[in-house]
Order: sequence, then structure tokens, then C-alpha cells
Amino acid sequence: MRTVPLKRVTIIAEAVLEERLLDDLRELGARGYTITEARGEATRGVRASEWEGKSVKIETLVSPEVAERLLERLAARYFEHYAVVGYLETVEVVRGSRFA
Amino acid sequence: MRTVPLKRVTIIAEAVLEERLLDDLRELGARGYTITEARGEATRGVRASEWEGKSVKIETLVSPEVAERLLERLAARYFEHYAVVGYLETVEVVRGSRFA
Amino acid sequence: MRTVPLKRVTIIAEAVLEERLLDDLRELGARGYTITEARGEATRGVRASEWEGKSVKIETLVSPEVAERLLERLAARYFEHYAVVGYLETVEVVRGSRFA
Amino acid sequence: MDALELARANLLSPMVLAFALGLAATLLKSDLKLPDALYDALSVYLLLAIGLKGGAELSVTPLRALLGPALATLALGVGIPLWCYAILRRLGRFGVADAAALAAHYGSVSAVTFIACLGFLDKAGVAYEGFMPALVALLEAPAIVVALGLARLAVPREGGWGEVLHELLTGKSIVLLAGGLLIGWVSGKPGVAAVAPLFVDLFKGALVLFLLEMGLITARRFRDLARVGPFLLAFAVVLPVLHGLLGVVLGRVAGLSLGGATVLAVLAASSSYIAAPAAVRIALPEANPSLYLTASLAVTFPFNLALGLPLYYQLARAVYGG
Amino acid sequence: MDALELARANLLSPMVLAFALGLAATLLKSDLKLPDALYDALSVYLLLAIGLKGGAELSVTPLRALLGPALATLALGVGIPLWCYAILRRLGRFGVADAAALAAHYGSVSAVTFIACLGFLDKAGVAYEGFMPALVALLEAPAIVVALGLARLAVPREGGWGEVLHELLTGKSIVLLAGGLLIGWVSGKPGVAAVAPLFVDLFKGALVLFLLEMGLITARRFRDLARVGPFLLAFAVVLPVLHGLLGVVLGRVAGLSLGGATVLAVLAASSSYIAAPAAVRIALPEANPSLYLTASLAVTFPFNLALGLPLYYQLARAVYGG
Amino acid sequence: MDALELARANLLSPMVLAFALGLAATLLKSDLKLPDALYDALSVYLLLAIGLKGGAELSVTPLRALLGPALATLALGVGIPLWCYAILRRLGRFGVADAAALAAHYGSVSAVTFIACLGFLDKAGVAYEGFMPALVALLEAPAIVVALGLARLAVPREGGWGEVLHELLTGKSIVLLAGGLLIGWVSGKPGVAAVAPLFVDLFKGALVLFLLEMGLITARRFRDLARVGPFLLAFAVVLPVLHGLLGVVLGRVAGLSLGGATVLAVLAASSSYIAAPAAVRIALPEANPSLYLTASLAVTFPFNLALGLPLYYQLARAVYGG
Ligand SMILES: Nc1ncnc2c1ncn2[C@@H]1O[C@H](COP(=O)(O)O)[C@@H](O)[C@H]1O
Ligand SMILES: Nc1ncnc2c1ncn2[C@@H]1O[C@H](COP(=O)(O)O)[C@@H](O)[C@H]1O
Ligand SMILES: Nc1ncnc2c1ncn2[C@@H]1O[C@H](COP(=O)(O)O)[C@@H](O)[C@H]1O
Ligand code: NA
Ligand code: NA
Ligand code: NA
Repeated sequence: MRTVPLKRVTIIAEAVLEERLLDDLRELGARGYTITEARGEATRGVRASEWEGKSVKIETLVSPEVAERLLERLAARYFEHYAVVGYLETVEVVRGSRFA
Repeated sequence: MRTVPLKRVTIIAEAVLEERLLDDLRELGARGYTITEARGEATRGVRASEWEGKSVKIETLVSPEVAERLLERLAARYFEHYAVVGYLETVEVVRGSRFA
Repeated sequence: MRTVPLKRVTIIAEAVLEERLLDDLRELGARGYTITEARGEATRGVRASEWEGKSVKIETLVSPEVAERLLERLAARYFEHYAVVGYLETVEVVRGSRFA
Repeated sequence: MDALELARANLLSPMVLAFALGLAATLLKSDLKLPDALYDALSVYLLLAIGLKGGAELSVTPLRALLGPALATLALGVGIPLWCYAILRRLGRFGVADAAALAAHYGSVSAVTFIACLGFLDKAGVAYEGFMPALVALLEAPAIVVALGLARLAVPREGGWGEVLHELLTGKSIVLLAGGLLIGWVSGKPGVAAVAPLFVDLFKGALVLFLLEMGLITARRFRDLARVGPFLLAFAVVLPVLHGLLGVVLGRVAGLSLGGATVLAVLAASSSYIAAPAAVRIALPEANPSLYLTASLAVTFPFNLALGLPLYYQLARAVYGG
Repeated sequence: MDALELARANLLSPMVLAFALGLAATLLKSDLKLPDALYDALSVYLLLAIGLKGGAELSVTPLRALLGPALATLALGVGIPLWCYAILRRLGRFGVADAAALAAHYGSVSAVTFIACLGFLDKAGVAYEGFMPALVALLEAPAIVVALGLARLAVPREGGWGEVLHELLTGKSIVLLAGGLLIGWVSGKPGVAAVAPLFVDLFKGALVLFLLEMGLITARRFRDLARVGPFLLAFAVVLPVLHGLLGVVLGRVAGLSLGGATVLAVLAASSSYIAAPAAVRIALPEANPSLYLTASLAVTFPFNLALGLPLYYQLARAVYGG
Repeated sequence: MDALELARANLLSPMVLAFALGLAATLLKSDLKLPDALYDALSVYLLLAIGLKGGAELSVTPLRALLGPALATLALGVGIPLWCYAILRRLGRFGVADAAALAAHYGSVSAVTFIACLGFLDKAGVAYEGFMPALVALLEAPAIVVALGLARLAVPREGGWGEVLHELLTGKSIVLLAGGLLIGWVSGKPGVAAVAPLFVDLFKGALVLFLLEMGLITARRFRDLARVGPFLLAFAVVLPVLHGLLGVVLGRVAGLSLGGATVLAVLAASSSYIAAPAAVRIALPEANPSLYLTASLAVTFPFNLALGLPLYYQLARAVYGG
């Protein structure tokens, strides 16, 4: 089976940010995303215990360039004031050329 | 801690396909799976916006051979008409020999 | 964007274990975690079909040392009697130094 | 009440207004949403409730009174998909899959339109046969089977009927309706009386909440209206009216009361938005969901709810010379 | 009504029929399922409702009237796990963990069986003491503690009692029952009257929905019946009957009315399927869940619901010479 | 009833006791939790229900009777955030963002406190104007706009008002309240009567369940009480009392009845815990949520519920010379 290596970017954020993050994804070139409801805590940090509410986990398969832009956006817009975690991995995607 | 490298195959699909995909998993030799409810969109594609409904995310830890067969099955049976995404990664599994 | 390579440890377990696993995480040095509700089956195993209940999926970004300790804890305390799966991957985390 | 008066009363009922509120909330991009679990719980409740009430009525009805109406219902379930398919293929130039998918939807039935009809008749003070819920259960599946059969005749495909039939007959709505009918029938009026505070008294209020959610969902479909095209838009309004008329006539022939014939008209005119989409998505994956979902949910359902109910009742009054 | 008549009326009540519908739906592989949140919400509701009603009764009951029944209840909570454990070890040849786990389940109590019993008695027109819900709260924990204690005597293990006791005493069902009792007791009959439309009038209907879901869950356990073995199958039917008889006798000794003794019999005969499984899974992980869950949920619960209720009532009538 | 008697009756009502049960369950680390979907469903229900009832009343009220009370409400919505901001900045030495965030919360309104107030007055047998729910809808947004405006005056920031205003005006609680009012108004008393078994009769019971969940949530905030500091603790009790007094006086000036003035007092005294936190989190992310959430939810809400309601009623009696 031919697969294409892509970046999977995962963003965990307070639910109140969902709409804005999806706008960012669209603007920066992501071709799709998947959301699951989550709950979590940053056990030693301050933030998460203060703003209690649901979290969302947003995953998107994107090209390395889009991944880079997404992480930059996270750092620029959200890290200062919000409870947001972002990370990326390389995954092998079937029919992956659709997404890059 | 000794771990075994295995493939983690992730399938995101419209919920209506859940039973069929699980049948495929069993038939092709997966020894277990985990399902989470998800929602998503393919922001530029056509499909996902048409068939609005819940999605499921199915994850299974399998040997590389089973992973290969699973991806082939996805391509053969579902890609044409359904909103399905599939990808794989290598993960290090504790007690992993159970699954391969 | 500068990222830090970290381990993402995923634990899938029967829901009844949630509190204990989170205690383990805190004790062993994880700085945060994210939980999603899941359901699953070990299709050929015995355990999961016996104890029917919800599962939780716990994910935590940690240093390699903490990851190692977590997996050891899983093996020591839970594998014998409980339906628990654990695996790890390397991911690239933004602002990752917070977690290690 | 005269015709206009009834139409006005229907439009200004809490049930139709709640639907409109749901539409408005989505169109205004409000963050209002009802939990999925509430929607699921309400649909279980509504189906079980109409089953129970219908069953309690059945327990005091001679079963042969059901025969004529049941045959009329089956005739509708078989006939409607046949001509819908032909019209959509010939006049509408739709492909096999899309035509069959739409035929399945318009031949099957919308339980919530049925329920709204009961509310409408109750308010208008019009009596109807208590066993009508049994006809809903009867009408749900046949049209879907006929439509899928038409698609297979046109384009043979592998795979048996087993899975499709099983899913249809054990689908949630049939199980709840038929189960409720059985429970109501076996435990009788006194049995149902014990649970009436939940299953009877709260019924209309629950319908208001349900229609609020239906409004939210329907409005999300509106953005696809453009894709549906003028032919299908017209189809989604004209065919229900014709089916309504046919339902009234068949109801009269089958010996139903004026109210019962109105209900049968609504069953015929309504189009499925739960059982048919699920079955069609599995059995006819190449059919385009944005066609059948949008026509059924975003056009026919609101039309029936807002205008169809009083219209079919007027048709029945005309036919019954009432 | 005579014995057979009562048994028939029980079997044909909406509540038992709803349970049967749930069983049938699962066995027919229907896709019917109730949202998890509905199940959780209904169990919160039912527990709080019986607490409130019991509490309002307590507010007009002299507390010393409770003393005898409370002692009888505690005696059952301590005694039942002792002989269950002995029987399972000696006669059944079960290991320590499995025997203790089962003893915990049969010594504790099933709130939903209790609730069904109240419905049964109401329908049969039999009065019972209003404070019975307090006995449910009292009976939930002791047997679990005794059974876990037996397991620790047999096979000493590290780890204190703290966590287990805390989880038992602050478990959801005890908190809701005891909390409801307190609220009902403090706010009294007028306080509870203000919320009666929700917590009293809807009670039976809610029970029907809950038993529908219980039927769905129970049937999923049926596939494990084979693993349970003939001894445990017999145990899961015979012991409840013996406990029912004992409950009647102790009820009489403790000065309960005929209806109250029937309720005590049901408490004794019922086996836990919420509090005990959760506690046992944590404290005795090596016990096999498919044994205790299947025996308690797939055998004893349906037996009590369908046949046990009228049977224990007959036993009470015999003992009371009624 | 005299003052103490009323305070006692309020504290011992099922509604306040259910809140206390929720607090106790969390503090005892019980595993009791209500499904999220139940909480969401109950809040949809409660908002829609008060809208419907208020709307039905509006349909028989001359609209000009609303003018005075509406102006009084708007005056509160504009004034309260102004002086709250000034006090918090000057006396409390809070930063711009935190002061504005708190001002938004105390100027806006808590629907559940309002609902509890209606329950209190009903029980005390005190009549109030039926259109009060309209004032809740009116009071929700203005204070938040004013407070965010103050923050922008102090520290100009980019980004328009568009998104914030849109989110405020289409927020779930305003849509449900205003939508319910419209539905009730258009369909009138007979329309609402048809759905009264759900939306009126069950209201108090639903409030008990909702307050149980509020208790669970509130207690989780208690751990942050220490971070809030003595100034804010005092602010969270003293300002509501002053706002309550002001509400009574304005109510009298605006021509409300004694009961209506009590309700207006409660509106003024209550602080938002849904609309304001969501708006502030987006528009003022640098404000510390543990300050505004804890003050509003863990101090002011319980204070108003347990002590404020009878207190504001006494104030109204004093002012009205009743
Ligand atoms: N080390 C971690 N591993 C996994 N998830 C985390 C971790 N730290 C934080 N999170 C998640 O990210 C959210 C926000 O974290 P923070 O920005 O640190 O407050 C939390 O609610 C968790 O769901
Ligand atoms: N680029 C993507 N990244 C992550 N998930 C995606 C992506 N594209 C699609 N999905 C998910 O896959 C489902 C089906 O997508 P599609 O087959 O493209 O219509 C969507 O509902 C999303 O949940
Ligand atoms: N091969 C697998 N891949 C993914 N998840 C699995 C796999 N096997 C088991 N699981 C998950 O782990 C849980 C416990 O499995 P077990 O310990 O094998 O009974 C199951 O309920 C599944 O959710
Ligand atoms: Na139809
Ligand atoms: Na027992
Ligand atoms: Na206020």
C-alpha cells in the first residue's frame, strides 16, 4: 500500500478556543481536521486548574510547511494567555496526497 | 522496560461504518481496538460536509503485515464512496508481543 | 518553530482505574495529562469481554526517563489483573521544555 | 375553525415556533446547541410514547378494524417509491442511485411529522383512530426495500439482502414503536395509565424541545439547498401534496375517520430522515447524501410541519365533505 | 388477587415488559441503544426520588420505629456474605477471590429491584413502611466490607482499608439515597410536595425507561452464561429465594407490616450490580468479573424482577397468615 | 412569616438542600457526578421554561407596563460595572483586566439565582410581575459590553467589537430566554398551557437537580478561595447586598410590586457565571479566571441562594413599608 509521510499536528486547548483554532487551521492551509472531546490537567502548571472547562483535542494531517505555520500561530496567538499544548509527529497516510 | 515496535493504525470514518470496519479488523487479524467518538470535517473536500453525522476514530495496534492488509482493505472497500481517513505510525508497546 | 522531542505515553485502561493511574502519573513526575473517553475490545483476549465498562485513554507528554518509569509502573501494578494497554512514541512538542 | 384560521393556529403553536427558533439560532450563528444525548433520549421517548399509547388503544380495538388501513398503508409503501423512482429518472434525469435513494426517503415515513400531526389534530379537536402508530411502524421499511430493489434491478450488485433487511427491521425506530405497541397492548389501558404522567402528559412539551433541535439541524442543511437544484426542490414540495391527497382518498376507502385519513395523508406525505438515510448510506453508498438529506430534511419536513398539516386536513375535509 | 394472578400481573406490567423489550432488542442485534447519559441521569433521578420520598416519610415517623428493622437489615448485611462465602468455597469449590466477590454481591442490594418492588406493591394495593429506602442505604455497604474482610483473612494482602471504605461510603448510590433521605426529612412533606410532579409522578415512567436499558445491558451478559457453570446458576436462583424467606421472617420479628416484610425480603434476595462490582474490581482484582457480573445481572436480577417479587410477597402472606 | 422564619424556610427548602448535598458530595470526595448532558439539558430546559412562562404573561400585559422596569434594568446594567470597576481598581488595586472582568460578572445576571428567587417568592406566597424573565434577557449583555469597553479605554487593543457583540447577543442563554419569551408571547396562555406539564409542573424538581450539580461544581472552586484574597471576598458579599438594595429602590421607582422589586434586587445582586466567563475568556484572556470564577461562583452565588433571597425580600418589605 503506498502511503505518504505527513505531519500530524495535535492541539489540546480549552474548548472556548475551538472556533478560533479551526479558523486558523483553514487559513493556514489544513485540508481537514478531527476533534475529540477531552479533559485534562497540567498537574504542576497554574493555568489549567484556573480555567475549568472542557478541552478539545484537534488533530490535523498536513504537510510539513503547514505544520510549521500552525505551530508558529499557536505560539504567537495562544501560548501567553491560554491553556494550549501543541505537538507533531510524522505519520504514513493512505491517499495522503489529498492532504498536502 | 522492554517494548515491542508495532504499527498503530488509525482510521477515522463516518459512524455508520463502525460495525463493518470492526468486522474487517477482526477478519484481518487485529487483536484489539480502541474507539473514540469524534467529529471532523474535510475543509476542502466534498464528502464530509455532505454526510453529516458523527465520526468514529478507531485505533488498533498490529503487526506491520496486518497494518498493510488493513490499509489495503480501506482502499479497496471504502475510499471510493465514504469519508474515511487512514494512517499509521510506529509505536513502542509494552507487552507488545500480545498483539502481533 | 523550535520543538523539543518528548515521549508521548498512551495508556488505555478500564475506567475504574482512572484515579489510580493519575496518582501514578503525578507521583512519577508527569507534568500534565489529557483524558478521552473510549471504548474497546481485545478481540481475542479474555479480559476485556469480561469486565464490561467504559475505558479511558490517558495521554501524557513526558521525558524519556518519566516514560520509562511509567511503563514500569504499568507492568508492575496493573498488567496481571487489569485490562490495560500502554505504548509510547516520540513527538515534537512546542514549548516542550515545560514538560520535561 | 376555517382553513386560514387553522393554518395560522398551526404556525403559531409552540411546536412550530420552537422549530423556527432552532432555525433562527443556527442562521444567526448562535452557539446554542442541545446535547446529543438529549436528542437521542427525546427520540427514544417520543417513539416509545406513541407506541405505548397506540398499543393501549389497540387493546380495546377489534384487530380486524386494522386490516383495511394496514393494506392501504402497505399500498402506499410499495407504490410511492415506484412512481418517485420513475419521475426522478425520467423527468429529473437523476442517476439510478440518487433516484432510488430519494424514492426510499419519500416512500418511508417521518415519525416526528406524524407526532406533530397528532398534536395538530388534538388541538383542532379532531378525533382519529388510536391505532395509527401501528401504521407508522408498518410504513417505515417497505418503501426502502422496494427502492433498494429498484436500484439492484437497474444495476445488479453483489452482496445479499440479509444485512439490509436485518438493519431495517431491527432499526431503533421500528423496535421502539413495535415494542411500545406490544407493551401497551399487553399491559392495556390500566398499565399505560400508570406511566401516563411521563409518557402522555409530557408528550407535547417534549415535542417542543425535539423540534427546537430539529430546527438547529435543519438550518445546517440549508447551505446545501443550492446544490439540490430546482427540479428536486419542486419535487420535494409537490410530491408530498400529491401523496397527501392520495393518503386521504385511500384512508376514506379503507374506512378511516376524517382524522384518521388526515393522519394517513401525513404518513404518505412525510419523508424519512432517520431510517432511510442510514439504510441508503450503507446499501447505496454512491448516492449523494446532500441530495436526499437536503430534500427530505430541509424542504419536505419544514413544509409539512408548517403548511402541510393544515393543508392535508383541509383536503380530508373536502374529500369527506365535512 | 391470588398468587397466579399477581404473578401474571407482574409479568405483564409495562416495567417488566420494557425489560423484556430491552432483552429482545439486544438478542435481535438491534441497533437500539440509550445514551449513556440517559442511563446515568435516570439512576441519579431514581435514587434521589426514593430518598426524597423516604425522607418525607421519616419526618413523620418516630425514629425508634426504625430501630428493629435497621437491626434486622444489618443482620442480613453481615450474615448473608458469611454463608454465601462458605457455600461457594465448600460446596462450589470457588477460589477465595471469586467466593468473596460473589458474597459481596449477594449480601449487598440492588436499588432497582427495590424500586420495582415498590411498584409491584403499589399496584397490588399493599401498604409498606415509608422509611424502607433508609434500609437500602443501610444494606448497601456492610456486606461488601464483610466479604472483603473474609478475603483478607484467607489471603492477607498489603494496603489499608481506607480507600475501600471511603469509596463505599461516599459511593454515588449511598450519597444520593442518604442525601435524598436527609433532604426529604429536613424539608418534610410540604417540601417534597413542591417537587412531587418530577420526583413522584414521573417515577414509574422513568422506571420503565431504566428497565429498558437494563434489558439491553443484561442481554449482553447472556453470552457469558455458559462460563458461569451449573453450580453458580443454581446458587443465583436458590440463595435469593432463601434470603427472601429469611427477610420475611426477620421482617416479622422486627415488627414490619406485611408489605414492609416483603420489601425486606426483596432487599435480602437482591444482589448488587453497581456498588459491589466497582468495589470488588478495585479491591479484589483477581476475582473473575464474568462470574459475579453474570450471576448477579443476568440471572438473579431478571429472576427477582419477573418471578421473585410475587414469590416473596406470597411467602410474606404465608408467614403473616394473611 | 417573619424574617427569620423565611430565612429558615429558604435554607431548609429542597432546592438549597440539594445545593448543599452537591457541596458535601464534592468535599467528601464522593464519586457522584451528573452527566454533562444532564446539566446542559437542564439549563436549556430552565431557560426555555422561564421564557415561555414570561412570554405567556407578556401576551396579557400592556407593553408600556414594561417600560419603567426595563429602563431601571438597563440603568443597573450600565451603572453596576462602572462602580465595580472603579472600586476594584482604586480600593482593590486590581489590574485593568481583572477589574473589568469582575465588573462584567457582577453587572450581568445569574439566571439560576433568578429562578431560585421565583421559587422562593412562590413559596412565600408573594406575587410578582409575570414579565420579569424579559428583564433577565435585558440585563445579561449590557454590563459585559460596558466592562469590556472600560478595559479597552484603559488599554487600547486591536480587534473589533464585532465578534464579542455577536457572541453576547447570540449566546445560548439570551437565545433561549428571548426565544422562549417570543414563543410564549405569540402562542399565548393557551399555547403555553399545552406544554405546561413539562415546562411548568416539573420546574421546581428540575431546579433541585440543577442545584445539586451546581453544588458539585461550586465546591470544586472552593480550593481557589484562598487565592482570591480578603478584599475580593468582602466585595463578593457586600456589593451584592448594596446592589440588592439599589434594585429594590429602583424597582419601587419604576412602579414594580413588592415581589417584582425583590426580583429586580436579585437580578442586580446576582453575578453571571455562564455568559460573562465565556465572553471575558475570549475578550480579556489576560484576566485571571480563578479570580472571577471563584468570586462569582463560590462566594456570591451561594451567598445569594442561601441568605440573599430572604434578605432582599426583607429589604423590599422595609422599603415598601409592607
Ligand atoms: N504533559 C502533558 N501531557 C499531555 N497533555 C497535557 C500535558 N500538559 C498539559 N496537557 C493538556 O493541555 C491542557 C492545557 O495545559 P496547560 O497549557 O499546561 O495549562 C491540559 O488541560 C491538558 O489537557
Ligand atoms: N487532513 C485531515 N486531518 C485530520 N483529519 C481529517 C483530515 N481530513 C479529513 N479528516 C477526517 O476524516 C473525515 C473524513 O474525511 P474525508 O474522507 O476527506 O471526507 C473527516 O470528517 C475528518 O474527521
Ligand atoms: N491491539 C489493540 N489495539 C488497540 N487497542 C487495544 C488493543 N488491544 C486492546 N486494546 C484496548 O485495551 C483495552 C484492554 O485490553 P486488554 O488488556 O487486552 O484486555 C481494550 O478495551 C482496548 O480498548
Ligand atoms: Na412517505
Ligand atoms: Na441482598
Ligand atoms: Na448583577
